[in-house]
Amino acid sequence: MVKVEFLGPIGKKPIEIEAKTLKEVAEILNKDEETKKWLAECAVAVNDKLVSSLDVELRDGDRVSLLPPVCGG
Amino acid sequence: MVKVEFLGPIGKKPIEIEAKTLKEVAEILNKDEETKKWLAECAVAVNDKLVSSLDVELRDGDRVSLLPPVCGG
Amino acid sequence: MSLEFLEIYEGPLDVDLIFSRWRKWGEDKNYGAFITFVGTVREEDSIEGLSFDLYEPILTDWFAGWSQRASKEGAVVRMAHSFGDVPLHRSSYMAAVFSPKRAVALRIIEEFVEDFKANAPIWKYDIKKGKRVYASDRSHKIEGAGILDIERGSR
Amino acid sequence: MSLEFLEIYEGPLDVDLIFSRWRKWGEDKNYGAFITFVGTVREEDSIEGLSFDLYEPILTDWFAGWSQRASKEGAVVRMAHSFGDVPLHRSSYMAAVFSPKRAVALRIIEEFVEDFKANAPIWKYDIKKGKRVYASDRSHKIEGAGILDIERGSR
Repeated sequence: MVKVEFLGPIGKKPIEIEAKTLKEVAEILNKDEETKKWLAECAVAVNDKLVSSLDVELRDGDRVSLLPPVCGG
Repeated sequence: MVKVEFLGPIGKKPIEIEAKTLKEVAEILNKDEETKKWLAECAVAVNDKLVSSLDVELRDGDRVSLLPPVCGG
Repeated sequence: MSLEFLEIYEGPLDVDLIFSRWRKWGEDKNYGAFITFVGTVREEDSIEGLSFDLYEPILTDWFAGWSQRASKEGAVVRMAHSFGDVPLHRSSYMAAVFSPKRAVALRIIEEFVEDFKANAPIWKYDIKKGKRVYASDRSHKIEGAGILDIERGSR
Repeated sequence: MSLEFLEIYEGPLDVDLIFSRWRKWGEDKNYGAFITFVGTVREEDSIEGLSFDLYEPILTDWFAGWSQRASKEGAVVRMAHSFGDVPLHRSSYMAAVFSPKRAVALRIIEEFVEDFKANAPIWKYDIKKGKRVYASDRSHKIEGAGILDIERGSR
Protein backbone atom coordinates (compact mmCIF):
# COMPACT_ATOMS: atom_id res chain seq x y z
CA MET A 1 0.00 0.00 0.00
CA VAL A 2 1.10 3.56 -0.79
CA LYS A 3 -0.09 6.58 1.14
CA VAL A 4 -1.16 9.66 -0.83
CA GLU A 5 -1.23 13.00 1.02
CA PHE A 6 -2.95 16.15 -0.19
CA LEU A 7 -1.16 19.20 1.19
CA GLY A 8 -2.39 22.70 1.93
CA PRO A 9 -5.64 23.91 0.38
CA ILE A 10 -6.62 20.63 -1.31
CA GLY A 11 -8.27 19.84 1.99
CA LYS A 12 -8.59 16.11 1.47
CA LYS A 13 -7.64 13.40 3.96
CA PRO A 14 -4.75 11.05 3.04
CA ILE A 15 -5.71 7.89 1.18
CA GLU A 16 -4.04 4.47 0.87
CA ILE A 17 -3.90 2.84 -2.52
CA GLU A 18 -2.26 -0.12 -4.26
CA ALA A 19 0.33 1.11 -6.77
CA LYS A 20 3.74 -0.09 -7.95
CA THR A 21 4.73 3.10 -9.77
CA LEU A 22 3.92 6.78 -9.66
CA LYS A 23 2.23 6.36 -13.03
CA GLU A 24 -0.28 4.00 -11.44
CA VAL A 25 -0.93 6.60 -8.73
CA ALA A 26 -1.60 9.16 -11.46
CA GLU A 27 -4.06 6.82 -13.16
CA ILE A 28 -5.97 6.25 -9.94
CA LEU A 29 -6.06 9.95 -8.99
CA ASN A 30 -7.35 10.88 -12.45
CA LYS A 31 -10.45 8.78 -11.78
CA ASP A 32 -11.53 11.00 -8.87
CA GLU A 33 -13.28 14.16 -10.10
CA GLU A 34 -12.52 16.20 -6.96
CA THR A 35 -8.83 15.33 -7.01
CA LYS A 36 -8.44 15.50 -10.76
CA LYS A 37 -8.91 19.27 -10.97
CA TRP A 38 -5.79 19.76 -8.80
CA LEU A 39 -3.47 17.50 -10.79
CA ALA A 40 -2.32 20.05 -13.39
CA GLU A 41 -1.42 22.45 -10.59
CA CYS A 42 0.40 20.16 -8.21
CA ALA A 43 4.03 19.25 -7.77
CA VAL A 44 4.68 15.75 -6.45
CA ALA A 45 6.99 14.42 -3.78
CA VAL A 46 7.79 10.80 -2.99
CA ASN A 47 8.89 10.33 0.60
CA ASP A 48 9.35 14.11 0.83
CA LYS A 49 11.59 14.42 -2.22
CA LEU A 50 10.19 16.31 -5.20
CA VAL A 51 10.12 14.23 -8.38
CA SER A 52 9.96 15.37 -11.99
CA SER A 53 8.76 12.23 -13.75
CA LEU A 54 6.19 9.45 -13.33
CA ASP A 55 8.84 6.76 -13.84
CA VAL A 56 9.27 6.20 -10.13
CA GLU A 57 8.88 2.78 -8.59
CA LEU A 58 7.04 2.66 -5.30
CA ARG A 59 7.38 0.27 -2.39
CA ASP A 60 5.00 -0.70 0.30
CA GLY A 61 4.75 2.18 2.80
CA ASP A 62 5.98 4.91 0.45
CA ARG A 63 4.35 8.31 0.75
CA VAL A 64 3.29 10.39 -2.24
CA SER A 65 2.51 14.07 -1.54
CA LEU A 66 0.67 16.51 -3.78
CA LEU A 67 1.82 20.13 -3.41
CA PRO A 68 -0.56 22.72 -4.86
CA PRO A 69 0.59 26.23 -5.89
CA VAL A 70 2.46 28.02 -3.11
CA CYS A 71 2.61 31.54 -1.76
CA GLY A 72 4.74 32.01 1.30
CA GLY A 73 5.68 35.28 2.90
CA MET B 1 36.47 86.86 -0.97
CA VAL B 2 35.61 83.20 -1.51
CA LYS B 3 35.99 80.54 1.18
CA VAL B 4 37.57 77.23 0.21
CA GLU B 5 36.90 74.24 2.50
CA PHE B 6 38.82 70.96 2.48
CA LEU B 7 36.58 68.15 3.65
CA GLY B 8 37.37 64.84 5.33
CA PRO B 9 40.91 63.49 5.17
CA ILE B 10 42.49 66.47 3.40
CA GLY B 11 42.97 67.84 6.88
CA LYS B 12 43.58 71.44 5.87
CA LYS B 13 41.95 74.51 7.42
CA PRO B 14 39.62 76.58 5.22
CA ILE B 15 41.24 79.43 3.29
CA GLU B 16 39.87 82.68 1.90
CA ILE B 17 40.92 83.75 -1.59
CA GLU B 18 40.05 86.31 -4.22
CA ALA B 19 38.41 84.62 -7.22
CA LYS B 20 35.62 85.54 -9.65
CA THR B 21 35.19 82.06 -11.14
CA LEU B 22 35.80 78.46 -10.15
CA LYS B 23 38.51 78.37 -12.79
CA GLU B 24 40.43 81.03 -10.87
CA VAL B 25 40.06 78.93 -7.71
CA ALA B 26 41.53 75.97 -9.60
CA GLU B 27 44.49 78.06 -10.74
CA ILE B 28 45.24 79.21 -7.21
CA LEU B 29 44.90 75.72 -5.68
CA ASN B 30 47.23 74.26 -8.33
CA LYS B 31 50.00 76.51 -7.01
CA ASP B 32 49.97 74.85 -3.59
CA GLU B 33 51.93 71.59 -3.63
CA GLU B 34 50.10 70.07 -0.64
CA THR B 35 46.66 70.82 -2.06
CA LYS B 36 47.53 70.00 -5.64
CA LYS B 37 47.91 66.27 -5.04
CA TRP B 38 44.25 66.05 -4.00
CA LEU B 39 42.80 67.89 -6.99
CA ALA B 40 42.50 64.95 -9.38
CA GLU B 41 40.64 63.00 -6.67
CA CYS B 42 38.22 65.63 -5.44
CA ALA B 43 34.67 66.50 -6.39
CA VAL B 44 33.74 70.15 -5.96
CA ALA B 45 30.70 71.84 -4.46
CA VAL B 46 29.81 75.52 -4.58
CA ASN B 47 27.58 76.54 -1.69
CA ASP B 48 26.95 72.83 -1.02
CA LYS B 49 25.85 71.97 -4.56
CA LEU B 50 28.12 69.65 -6.53
CA VAL B 51 29.31 71.19 -9.81
CA SER B 52 30.62 69.46 -12.93
CA SER B 53 32.44 72.30 -14.67
CA LEU B 54 34.82 75.16 -13.87
CA ASP B 55 32.56 77.67 -15.68
CA VAL B 56 30.93 78.81 -12.47
CA GLU B 57 30.92 82.47 -11.48
CA LEU B 58 31.56 83.16 -7.83
CA ARG B 59 30.34 86.00 -5.64
CA ASP B 60 31.71 87.45 -2.49
CA GLY B 61 31.00 85.05 0.38
CA ASP B 62 30.54 81.93 -1.76
CA ARG B 63 31.87 78.67 -0.38
CA VAL B 64 33.81 76.17 -2.46
CA SER B 65 34.19 72.66 -0.94
CA LEU B 66 36.59 69.94 -2.00
CA LEU B 67 35.29 66.40 -1.45
CA PRO B 68 37.93 63.67 -1.58
CA PRO B 69 37.09 60.01 -2.36
CA VAL B 70 34.34 58.66 -0.12
CA CYS B 71 33.63 55.39 1.64
CA GLY B 72 30.59 55.36 3.84
CA GLY B 73 29.05 52.36 5.55
CA MET C 1 24.18 24.44 7.07
CA SER C 2 22.40 24.58 10.37
CA LEU C 3 18.76 23.60 10.61
CA GLU C 4 18.41 25.91 13.59
CA PHE C 5 18.59 28.72 11.01
CA LEU C 6 15.08 27.86 9.82
CA GLU C 7 12.59 28.90 12.50
CA ILE C 8 8.90 28.08 12.39
CA TYR C 9 6.36 29.73 14.69
CA GLU C 10 2.65 29.43 15.25
CA GLY C 11 1.09 32.86 14.72
CA PRO C 12 2.83 36.19 14.08
CA LEU C 13 6.59 36.59 14.43
CA ASP C 14 8.15 38.57 17.25
CA VAL C 15 10.15 40.54 14.70
CA ASP C 16 12.23 42.68 17.07
CA LEU C 17 13.27 39.70 19.17
CA ILE C 18 14.26 37.59 16.17
CA PHE C 19 16.09 40.51 14.57
CA SER C 20 18.04 41.21 17.74
CA ARG C 21 19.05 37.58 18.16
CA TRP C 22 20.18 37.30 14.54
CA ARG C 23 22.07 40.62 14.77
CA LYS C 24 24.01 39.51 17.85
CA TRP C 25 24.85 36.22 16.21
CA GLY C 26 26.17 38.00 13.10
CA GLU C 27 28.28 40.42 15.13
CA ASP C 28 29.88 37.54 17.04
CA LYS C 29 30.65 35.80 13.74
CA ASN C 30 32.33 38.96 12.39
CA TYR C 31 30.00 39.49 9.44
CA GLY C 32 30.16 42.98 7.96
CA ALA C 33 26.84 42.94 6.10
CA PHE C 34 23.49 41.85 7.54
CA ILE C 35 20.36 42.22 5.45
CA THR C 36 16.85 41.38 6.57
CA PHE C 37 13.59 41.13 4.73
CA VAL C 38 10.38 41.39 6.75
CA GLY C 39 7.00 40.54 5.22
CA THR C 40 4.03 42.12 6.98
CA VAL C 41 0.32 41.51 6.48
CA ARG C 42 -1.14 44.50 4.65
CA GLU C 43 -4.65 45.80 5.20
CA GLU C 44 -6.25 45.38 1.76
CA ASP C 45 -9.24 43.74 0.07
CA SER C 46 -11.06 43.85 3.42
CA ILE C 47 -9.14 40.87 4.76
CA GLU C 48 -8.92 40.35 8.51
CA GLY C 49 -5.52 38.70 8.30
CA LEU C 50 -3.65 35.92 6.54
CA SER C 51 -3.25 32.30 7.46
CA PHE C 52 -0.57 29.81 6.42
CA ASP C 53 -0.01 26.11 6.07
CA LEU C 54 3.49 24.85 5.59
CA TYR C 55 5.03 21.49 4.94
CA GLU C 56 8.10 21.25 7.07
CA PRO C 57 10.03 18.29 5.56
CA ILE C 58 10.21 19.81 2.08
CA LEU C 59 10.63 23.34 3.43
CA THR C 60 13.63 22.09 5.37
CA ASP C 61 15.13 20.51 2.25
CA TRP C 62 14.54 23.67 0.25
CA PHE C 63 16.20 25.73 2.97
CA ALA C 64 19.13 23.31 3.28
CA GLY C 65 19.78 23.74 -0.45
CA TRP C 66 19.91 27.50 -0.02
CA SER C 67 22.21 27.25 2.97
CA GLN C 68 24.66 25.28 0.89
CA ARG C 69 24.41 27.68 -2.01
CA ALA C 70 25.01 30.68 0.28
CA SER C 71 27.91 29.05 2.10
CA LYS C 72 29.78 28.61 -1.17
CA GLU C 73 29.93 32.39 -1.29
CA GLY C 74 30.84 32.76 2.37
CA ALA C 75 27.32 33.82 3.29
CA VAL C 76 24.67 32.52 5.69
CA VAL C 77 20.90 32.60 5.22
CA ARG C 78 18.40 32.55 8.06
CA MET C 79 14.63 32.49 7.93
CA ALA C 80 11.57 32.55 10.15
CA HIS C 81 8.01 31.83 9.05
CA SER C 82 4.59 31.58 10.64
CA PHE C 83 1.92 28.94 10.32
CA GLY C 84 -1.69 29.52 11.35
CA ASP C 85 -3.26 32.97 11.58
CA VAL C 86 -1.38 36.26 11.35
CA PRO C 87 -3.38 39.48 11.97
CA LEU C 88 -3.14 42.70 9.96
CA HIS C 89 0.11 44.66 10.38
CA ARG C 90 1.88 41.72 11.96
CA SER C 91 4.67 39.78 10.24
CA SER C 92 4.68 36.23 8.92
CA TYR C 93 8.06 36.07 7.21
CA MET C 94 11.61 37.12 7.93
CA ALA C 95 14.67 36.30 5.87
CA ALA C 96 18.26 37.33 6.47
CA VAL C 97 21.60 37.11 4.76
CA PHE C 98 24.95 37.60 6.48
CA SER C 99 28.19 37.97 4.59
CA PRO C 100 31.60 39.54 5.08
CA LYS C 101 30.90 42.15 2.38
CA ARG C 102 27.78 43.83 1.06
CA ALA C 103 27.66 42.86 -2.63
CA VAL C 104 27.14 39.14 -2.06
CA ALA C 105 24.52 39.78 0.62
CA LEU C 106 22.54 42.17 -1.57
CA ARG C 107 22.46 39.68 -4.41
CA ILE C 108 21.59 36.65 -2.30
CA ILE C 109 18.73 38.29 -0.38
CA GLU C 110 16.96 39.01 -3.65
CA GLU C 111 17.51 35.54 -5.11
CA PHE C 112 16.58 33.87 -1.84
CA VAL C 113 13.33 35.79 -1.35
CA GLU C 114 12.27 35.33 -4.99
CA ASP C 115 12.97 31.61 -4.91
CA PHE C 116 11.18 31.37 -1.58
CA LYS C 117 8.07 32.92 -3.15
CA ALA C 118 8.27 30.56 -6.12
CA ASN C 119 9.10 27.26 -4.46
CA ALA C 120 8.84 27.11 -0.67
CA PRO C 121 5.99 24.72 0.29
CA ILE C 122 3.83 27.26 2.08
CA TRP C 123 0.18 28.00 1.35
CA LYS C 124 -1.48 31.32 1.98
CA TYR C 125 -5.10 32.01 2.86
CA ASP C 126 -6.93 35.28 3.24
CA ILE C 127 -9.03 35.47 6.37
CA LYS C 128 -12.42 36.89 5.41
CA LYS C 129 -15.39 36.85 7.76
CA GLY C 130 -13.43 34.52 9.99
CA LYS C 131 -12.87 31.97 7.23
CA ARG C 132 -9.74 30.87 5.36
CA VAL C 133 -9.88 31.49 1.60
CA TYR C 134 -7.00 30.00 -0.39
CA ALA C 135 -5.07 32.78 -2.14
CA SER C 136 -5.04 30.90 -5.44
CA ASP C 137 -4.68 34.05 -7.56
CA ARG C 138 -1.39 34.91 -5.83
CA SER C 139 -0.01 31.38 -5.72
CA HIS C 140 2.62 29.86 -7.99
CA LYS C 141 2.99 26.34 -9.28
CA ILE C 142 6.13 24.71 -7.94
CA GLU C 143 8.75 23.91 -10.59
CA GLY C 144 7.80 20.63 -12.26
CA ALA C 145 4.12 20.78 -11.31
CA GLY C 146 1.57 18.90 -13.41
CA ILE C 147 3.19 15.50 -13.95
CA LEU C 148 0.17 13.67 -12.52
CA ASP C 149 -2.13 15.25 -15.09
CA ILE C 150 -1.70 12.39 -17.56
CA GLU C 151 -4.83 13.09 -19.57
CA ARG C 152 -3.81 16.65 -20.36
CA GLY C 153 -0.20 15.51 -20.78
CA SER C 154 -1.15 12.97 -23.46
CA ARG C 155 -3.39 15.25 -25.48
CA MET D 1 10.55 63.24 1.47
CA SER D 2 11.15 63.64 5.15
CA LEU D 3 14.52 64.74 6.42
CA GLU D 4 13.77 62.98 9.69
CA PHE D 5 14.39 59.78 7.70
CA LEU D 6 18.10 60.53 7.62
CA GLU D 7 19.52 60.01 11.11
CA ILE D 8 23.07 60.90 12.12
CA TYR D 9 24.64 59.72 15.36
CA GLU D 10 27.95 60.21 17.07
CA GLY D 11 29.50 56.77 17.65
CA PRO D 12 27.97 53.34 17.01
CA LEU D 13 24.30 52.91 16.15
CA ASP D 14 21.84 51.35 18.56
CA VAL D 15 20.76 48.94 15.84
CA ASP D 16 17.95 47.16 17.69
CA LEU D 17 16.34 50.41 18.81
CA ILE D 18 16.48 51.99 15.35
CA PHE D 19 15.20 48.79 13.73
CA SER D 20 12.28 48.54 16.13
CA ARG D 21 11.29 52.18 15.60
CA TRP D 22 11.45 51.83 11.82
CA ARG D 23 9.50 48.56 11.93
CA LYS D 24 6.66 50.08 13.96
CA TRP D 25 6.51 53.05 11.62
CA GLY D 26 6.26 50.77 8.59
CA GLU D 27 3.53 48.64 10.14
CA ASP D 28 1.47 51.73 10.91
CA LYS D 29 1.90 52.89 7.31
CA ASN D 30 0.67 49.50 6.00
CA TYR D 31 3.84 48.58 4.13
CA GLY D 32 4.10 44.90 3.26
CA ALA D 33 7.84 44.74 2.64
CA PHE D 34 10.55 46.13 4.92
CA ILE D 35 14.18 45.52 4.11
CA THR D 36 17.12 46.63 6.18
CA PHE D 37 20.83 46.66 5.53
CA VAL D 38 23.18 46.83 8.52
CA GLY D 39 26.89 47.51 8.09
CA THR D 40 29.05 46.32 10.98
CA VAL D 41 32.74 46.94 11.67
CA ARG D 42 34.64 43.75 10.95
CA GLU D 43 37.70 42.64 12.82
CA GLU D 44 40.38 42.55 10.10
CA ASP D 45 43.82 43.97 9.26
CA SER D 46 44.39 44.45 13.01
CA ILE D 47 42.24 47.55 13.14
CA GLU D 48 40.79 48.67 16.46
CA GLY D 49 37.70 50.15 14.85
CA LEU D 50 36.62 52.58 12.15
CA SER D 51 36.04 56.29 12.29
CA PHE D 52 33.94 58.49 10.02
CA ASP D 53 33.63 62.10 8.92
CA LEU D 54 30.52 63.15 7.09
CA TYR D 55 29.42 66.33 5.42
CA GLU D 56 25.81 66.83 6.34
CA PRO D 57 24.60 69.44 3.81
CA ILE D 58 25.54 67.37 0.77
CA LEU D 59 24.59 64.09 2.46
CA THR D 60 21.14 65.55 3.06
CA ASP D 61 20.81 66.58 -0.60
CA TRP D 62 21.95 63.15 -1.75
CA PHE D 63 19.42 61.51 0.55
CA ALA D 64 16.61 63.85 -0.53
CA GLY D 65 17.24 62.83 -4.14
CA TRP D 66 16.87 59.18 -3.17
CA SER D 67 13.71 59.85 -1.20
CA GLN D 68 12.15 61.39 -4.29
CA ARG D 69 13.29 58.56 -6.51
CA ALA D 70 11.87 55.95 -4.11
CA SER D 71 8.57 57.77 -3.65
CA LYS D 72 7.94 57.64 -7.40
CA GLU D 73 7.72 53.87 -6.94
CA GLY D 74 5.61 54.07 -3.79
CA ALA D 75 8.59 53.27 -1.57
CA VAL D 76 10.33 55.00 1.32
CA VAL D 77 14.04 54.97 2.17
CA ARG D 78 15.45 55.54 5.63
CA MET D 79 19.03 55.67 6.76
CA ALA D 80 21.17 56.06 9.86
CA HIS D 81 24.92 56.68 9.92
CA SER D 82 27.59 57.29 12.49
CA PHE D 83 30.30 59.90 12.67
CA GLY D 84 33.34 59.60 14.92
CA ASP D 85 34.64 56.30 16.21
CA VAL D 86 32.86 52.95 15.92
CA PRO D 87 34.44 49.93 17.66
CA LEU D 88 34.79 46.42 16.23
CA HIS D 89 31.54 44.46 15.85
CA ARG D 90 29.42 47.58 16.26
CA SER D 91 27.44 49.13 13.42
CA SER D 92 27.97 52.42 11.63
CA TYR D 93 25.37 52.20 8.88
CA MET D 94 21.74 51.18 8.52
CA ALA D 95 19.56 51.59 5.45
CA ALA D 96 15.95 50.56 4.98
CA VAL D 97 13.39 50.42 2.22
CA PHE D 98 9.64 50.13 2.77
CA SER D 99 7.23 49.35 -0.01
CA PRO D 100 3.81 47.79 -0.45
CA LYS D 101 5.30 44.81 -2.30
CA ARG D 102 8.61 43.03 -2.21
CA ALA D 103 10.01 43.39 -5.74
CA VAL D 104 10.41 47.17 -5.62
CA ALA D 105 11.95 47.04 -2.16
CA LEU D 106 14.49 44.38 -3.14
CA ARG D 107 15.59 46.39 -6.16
CA ILE D 108 15.78 49.74 -4.39
CA ILE D 109 17.78 48.52 -1.39
CA GLU D 110 20.53 47.33 -3.73
CA GLU D 111 20.60 50.51 -5.83
CA PHE D 112 20.43 52.68 -2.73
CA VAL D 113 23.27 50.96 -0.89
CA GLU D 114 25.49 50.86 -3.98
CA ASP D 115 24.93 54.54 -4.74
CA PHE D 116 25.51 55.34 -1.08
CA LYS D 117 28.90 53.65 -1.25
CA ALA D 118 29.79 55.50 -4.44
CA ASN D 119 28.56 59.00 -3.71
CA ALA D 120 27.53 59.77 -0.14
CA PRO D 121 29.96 62.35 1.32
CA ILE D 122 31.33 60.20 4.12
CA TRP D 123 34.98 59.46 4.78
CA LYS D 124 36.23 56.32 6.45
CA TYR D 125 39.33 55.88 8.58
CA ASP D 126 40.82 52.75 10.07
CA ILE D 127 41.75 53.13 13.72
CA LYS D 128 45.21 51.67 14.20
CA LYS D 129 47.23 52.16 17.38
CA GLY D 130 44.68 54.76 18.40
CA LYS D 131 45.19 56.83 15.22
CA ARG D 132 42.89 57.51 12.28
CA VAL D 133 44.27 56.31 8.94
CA TYR D 134 42.28 57.40 5.88
CA ALA D 135 40.95 54.31 4.05
CA SER D 136 42.08 55.64 0.68
CA ASP D 137 42.37 52.18 -0.90
CA ARG D 138 38.66 51.51 -0.27
CA SER D 139 37.43 54.99 -1.18
CA HIS D 140 35.75 56.04 -4.41
CA LYS D 141 35.94 59.30 -6.30
CA ILE D 142 32.58 61.04 -6.37
CA GLU D 143 31.05 61.30 -9.85
CA GLY D 144 32.58 64.29 -11.63
CA ALA D 145 35.72 64.40 -9.46
CA GLY D 146 38.88 65.98 -10.85
CA ILE D 147 37.65 69.19 -12.46
CA LEU D 148 40.07 71.31 -10.43
CA ASP D 149 43.04 69.39 -11.79
CA ILE D 150 43.53 71.77 -14.71
CA GLU D 151 47.13 70.85 -15.43
CA ARG D 152 46.34 67.21 -15.96
CA GLY D 153 43.11 68.14 -17.71
CA SER D 154 44.95 70.29 -20.31
CA ARG D 155 47.64 67.75 -21.17
